[in-house]
Amino acid sequence: MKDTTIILGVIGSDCHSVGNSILDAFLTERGFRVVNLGVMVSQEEFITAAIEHDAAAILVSSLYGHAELDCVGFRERCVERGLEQILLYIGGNLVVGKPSREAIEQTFVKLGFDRIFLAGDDLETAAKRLQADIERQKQSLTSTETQISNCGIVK
Amino acid sequence: MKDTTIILGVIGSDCHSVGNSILDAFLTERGFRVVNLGVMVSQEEFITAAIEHDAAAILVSSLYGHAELDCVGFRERCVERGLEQILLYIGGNLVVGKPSREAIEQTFVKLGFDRIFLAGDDLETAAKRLQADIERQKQSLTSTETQISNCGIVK
Amino acid sequence: MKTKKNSLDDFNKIRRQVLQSWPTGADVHLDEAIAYQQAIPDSKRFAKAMAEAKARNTLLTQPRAGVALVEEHIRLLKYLETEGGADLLPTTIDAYTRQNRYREAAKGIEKSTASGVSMLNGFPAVNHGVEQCRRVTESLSRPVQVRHGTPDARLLAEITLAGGFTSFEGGGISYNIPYVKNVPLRKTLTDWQYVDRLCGYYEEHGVAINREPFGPLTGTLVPPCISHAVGIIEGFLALEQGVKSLSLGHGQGGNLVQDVAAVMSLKSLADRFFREAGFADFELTTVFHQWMGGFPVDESRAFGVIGWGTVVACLAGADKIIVKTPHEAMGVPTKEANAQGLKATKQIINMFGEQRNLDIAAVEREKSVIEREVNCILKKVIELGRGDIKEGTIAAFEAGVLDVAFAPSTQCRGKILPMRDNEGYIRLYNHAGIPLDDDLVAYHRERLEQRAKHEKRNICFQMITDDIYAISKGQLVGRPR
Amino acid sequence: MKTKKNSLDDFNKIRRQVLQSWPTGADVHLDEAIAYQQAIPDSKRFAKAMAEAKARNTLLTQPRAGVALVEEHIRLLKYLETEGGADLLPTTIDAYTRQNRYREAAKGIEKSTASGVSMLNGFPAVNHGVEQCRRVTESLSRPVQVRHGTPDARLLAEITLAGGFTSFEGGGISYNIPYVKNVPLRKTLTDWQYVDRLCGYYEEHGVAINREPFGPLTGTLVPPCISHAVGIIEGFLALEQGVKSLSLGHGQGGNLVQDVAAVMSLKSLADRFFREAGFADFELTTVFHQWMGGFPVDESRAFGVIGWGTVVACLAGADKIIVKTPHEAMGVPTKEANAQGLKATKQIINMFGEQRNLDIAAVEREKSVIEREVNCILKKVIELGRGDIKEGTIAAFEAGVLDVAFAPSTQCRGKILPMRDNEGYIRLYNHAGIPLDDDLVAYHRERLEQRAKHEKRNICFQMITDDIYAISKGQLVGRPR
Ligand code: B12
Ligand code: B12
Repeated sequence: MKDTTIILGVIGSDCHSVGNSILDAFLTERGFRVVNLGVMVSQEEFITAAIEHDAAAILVSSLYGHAELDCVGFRERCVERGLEQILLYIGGNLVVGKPSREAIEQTFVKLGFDRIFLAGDDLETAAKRLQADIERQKQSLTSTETQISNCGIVK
Repeated sequence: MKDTTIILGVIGSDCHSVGNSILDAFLTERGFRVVNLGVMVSQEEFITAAIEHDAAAILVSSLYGHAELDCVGFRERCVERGLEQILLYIGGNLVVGKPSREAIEQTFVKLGFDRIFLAGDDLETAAKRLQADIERQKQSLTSTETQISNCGIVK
Repeated sequence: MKTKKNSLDDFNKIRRQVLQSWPTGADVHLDEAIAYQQAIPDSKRFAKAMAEAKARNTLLTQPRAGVALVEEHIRLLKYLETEGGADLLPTTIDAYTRQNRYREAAKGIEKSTASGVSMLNGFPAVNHGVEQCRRVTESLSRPVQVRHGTPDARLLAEITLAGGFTSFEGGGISYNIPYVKNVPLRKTLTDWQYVDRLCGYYEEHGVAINREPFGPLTGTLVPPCISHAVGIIEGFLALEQGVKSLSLGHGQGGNLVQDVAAVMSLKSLADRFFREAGFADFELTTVFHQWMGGFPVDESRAFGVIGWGTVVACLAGADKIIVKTPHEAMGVPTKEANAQGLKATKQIINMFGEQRNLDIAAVEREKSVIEREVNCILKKVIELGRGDIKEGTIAAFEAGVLDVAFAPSTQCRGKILPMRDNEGYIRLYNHAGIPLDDDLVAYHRERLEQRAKHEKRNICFQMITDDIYAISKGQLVGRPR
Repeated sequence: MKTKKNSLDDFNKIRRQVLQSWPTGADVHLDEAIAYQQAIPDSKRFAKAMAEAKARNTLLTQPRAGVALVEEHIRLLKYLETEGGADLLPTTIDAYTRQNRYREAAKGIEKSTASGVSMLNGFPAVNHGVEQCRRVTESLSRPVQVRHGTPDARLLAEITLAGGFTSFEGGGISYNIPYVKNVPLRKTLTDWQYVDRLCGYYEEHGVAINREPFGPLTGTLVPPCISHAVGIIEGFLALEQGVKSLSLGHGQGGNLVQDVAAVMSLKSLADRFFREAGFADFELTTVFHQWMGGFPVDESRAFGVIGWGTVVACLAGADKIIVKTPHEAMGVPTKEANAQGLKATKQIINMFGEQRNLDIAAVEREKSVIEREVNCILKKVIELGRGDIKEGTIAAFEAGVLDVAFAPSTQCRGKILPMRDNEGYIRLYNHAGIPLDDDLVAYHRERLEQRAKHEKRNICFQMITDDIYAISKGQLVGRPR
């Protein structure tokens, strides 16, 4: 994983910085090269950083409840700028209020995210999935098949 | 109400004495002549006291959850011993657990109780209903009609 | 002070009758039972857990729970052990068994089997018998205690101890006065000497059985000096019969300082008393009961009450806390509600961590008040018994030297009038026969006068009524509307 | 120390620009607004409620709440007022408005109207404008405060004060450092002088507006000396501009003694500081925030946290408590969950009744530690500003004399390393630029060494991570697994 770069940041006008520091430290320890954009990161900043660092994944955090509004068109913009294959993860307190996991997953799968994590989910599992997803991504990139069925939701 | 006697007691093997003292004091203050049999009162003791004191109503308490077991055949025994008209009230924590009010009411209406009160119900309302029920009872006794439709449940 | 251990001959004579009082008694074989108990691992020994809690200065959680059928009961306790994270487990006994009405309990079991829901408010251990009790205790990994309220618990003790339970709650006073209407105190004290002798017998054979007098009594406005006196007496009676692991309880009164002072003084008073009586080889621990009076119906408010009690138990440095549930006001809790109470409690205990034991000036003051009060009473009890504490206790209740308010029993006078003072301390307005020194009586009176003045009303019975409703209405002191 | 009140001319010059920054600004007419505010009854004046709470030694409850649409917002606050029994009401502002991104807030309102659920995490007061704000405040019977996190809150203040709100939270430091990434402190301090001048202007015209600096900062391991220093500075800056009703806050740290000492010392320190600076005519009250860090997901455990915070606030003698909910860890609470938090809190406050204010030896010790620490810092701030506290603050942050850990802002160094000692007190492992006397530094270090020794590990960053997770895992001190 040493050579695998991932982009980390808190999207939108969100100022919750504590979880971001924790995630940075955690993923770095797990061997990822973490480029941490901190809080209040725009879609453009995420994408530019991903291109610049040839990143395998973008890990979006959103704690303050505006994730849905902030993420509209994110996947499309990635594609526009040539990041067809990039893994999009999102985690945090993703909506305003406390709806069911299913409803939240539906919303963010529609928005093009590959995996969705909610408050209280285990980070260890998340890191493992990330690693596995990246491996698979790499293999499929070297194969000729296109990648569609890869997207999955954490259950 | 001064001349209206009511029988009070906690049925079965139930030892909860605090509510019983409170009820005694409360109803006495409201003008009823209260014959308080205390805790751990059997069906027989209730009925004997009602006959002896020519009571208008028997107020059964049950806190400990065994009310249903303790009250089987209570109405029938009243009828057997000539208390066809006596009002039967019951209150407290009537079942084991926390089922719906509706379920509890159904059970105790079937057992022949005229009114049912649960933890948290207002005593003031209970006293007023008791008074009204007794009035109605007296009137109907002086009239020739038989009394059937009188039974009602507190909503 | 005289101490008097029952002879084994006498014990065995009565024992035969006890075991014959219901068919399941025939399955108890003491030697086999002791061998069985000896094989129970330390991790499931109640006495061990209590001693460790004390040594590590932590607070163990214990719920109340019991249903009619064995399978359901096991499922319930397992749930509380895993989901609820209970440190210690209970088996609460149903009210028919408590009255030795095994026939009615049998009906309850039948009805429960038929309807699929528990129609009993507890586990009818006697009806189920030794083997089924063993199934229960073997299914669990934490220590399990019998919690009940049984005036004559001799057969229950025989069956449950043979069944692998390692702790037994109750006592001749605390399972009489608050629990029954008309059982002579002499009888319950004697019957509990039997129970204690049985526990002592196990102890003599290397099997530690924890004994816990029921501290809170009626759970309603009990001044600490009274429940302390009762607890110390019952503890003494247990030690006499060879019990070595003893847990004394205090039911939350509601004033932080008084409650803290109560737990602290309970410990020191009992310890001194037992030592002065010549006992040395015992392990004394304390139990704090979350609010034992009427609970608010609203579940959020109930959580508030649970949280508040937990904080006090932590500050007081108790070793075990008996946990209530958000369903308390309504009925026997579901296993989920029971786990909720445990989790809220545990969260606070854990957040408290090391910061235990409160030490403030007022605590000292109240501590010495309680200590002096208890000394007044015990001196009198001993005097009345001419040194025999059992006799003294009987005489003391007769004379009102020991008295409990709101109790259903004819065995106490019920003449004292306790109420809260302006800060929520429980005081005596009428101390009736309780032999308090004049200045202590004056102290109580003075504190109550302060409240009366504050509330602009004379001291009256209404205050007590108000106090009784207060907590469920979200207050400590029952103020006039 | 110099004090400097902004001139009315300067104020009015800026004012025009502020009101033009979004269309709804045009509806604010200061004279009319003052007349409107003057007509608001005392029962709905925040300043009045706070002063009374202090005089009566009670603790008022206030939730957090705000949704996108006016009707729903009113319904929400009414529910909290009736069902929840909140003493004081909030209007929490959404995160776009906090960033002055009114266009995005407008989109959020649209989407919310379309979908029927609030898509904003608060009430977009600027977009709704003066009239709608008045509809909100007029629909309620308790005082309402604006709670937000807005670095440039000038237009928000204009609109909401004209809209009948009687209290305004925030400050140039506390609404910058924890809330934004890159806004110069000088700008936010200046913008907040405007807000304070506006409040002062109302005050000069007989309209008391309560002002409350945001005490908890990041809500995560904040040593009291730091948040106290910030609070006192912001308070001072408000008084300078004519504010008279001031509430200073403390976010629960988790150690009972430290929290109690913190609230007590906050009061005495601020009072002395303001008086020595020549202010006399002000009303100072204190606010306690229930645990501001990550909450446990489990609702029962959340209730535990809520209960624990409430007890501490009571013991500490705070005047207002900001109430959390069982949904805290998950998302903006439903109105039902919000009321649950309020009810659990209220239950405890009420049970506490008169028994407020804890007085123990350790409290005295910690009080004097905090007092000395704050004095060290403030002396330096004043020195750096050569008597001008605003300049001194800017310089102090630049120099790391004031520092906040885990803050997103580039305006502070983030070099200090706070962690819990063995008893859960928050200490500084690395005090970086904070100018503490050597013996205080040594005291912190020594306490942390105790923990390290206890945990059999060296002091390390992992401890901080562990501490951050601890409460949501049901502990105070993050122990090694
Ligand atoms: C204090 C208490 C005790 C004390 C009682 C001391 C005493 N002698 O009184 C002790 C500790 C001894 C005790 C023992 C037991 N208790 Co208990 N106890 C309580 C508790 C906490 C408070 C009761 C109380 O005093 N309330 C205050 C008074 C003023 O209110 P009240 O009793 O409800 O009475 C009022 C109303 O109900 C109403 N009312 C009552 N009857 C009637 C009748 C009519 C006609 C009307 C109109 C109104 C009315 O008016 C009364 C006055 O306001 C309740 C739970 C609660 N409520 O919070 C449990 C509770 C009643 N106990 C319970 C149980 C199960 C027991 C035990 C079996 C032990 C156990 N398993 O835990 C034993 C019973 C043994 C026995 N033989 O009866 C359960 C009952 C469960 C159920 N129904 O599903 C409860 C609900 C607790 C629970 N949630 O598990 N208990
Ligand atoms: C501390 C805090 C604050 C502090 C933040 C200080 C700071 N600069 O960090 C302050 C007080 C300033 C604050 C402000 C606000 N907050 Co806030 N805050 C919290 C609180 C209590 C704790 C957050 C925290 O630090 N947790 C500890 C860290 C370690 O956990 P974490 O942040 O959840 O991050 C972890 C996981 O989520 C996960 N994760 C996160 N992202 C990702 C991404 C991936 C890919 C993966 C795998 C995992 C992952 O891993 C992280 C590390 O373990 C939470 C509630 C809670 N959680 O208890 C509310 C909370 C997040 N805040 C909330 C809100 C609404 C706000 C405000 C809008 C004000 C308001 N209305 O109350 C403002 C936001 C202003 C803005 N512009 O952002 C809401 C969000 C509501 C929602 N989503 O429905 C919450 C949930 C509270 C609530 N229930 O209402 N807040």
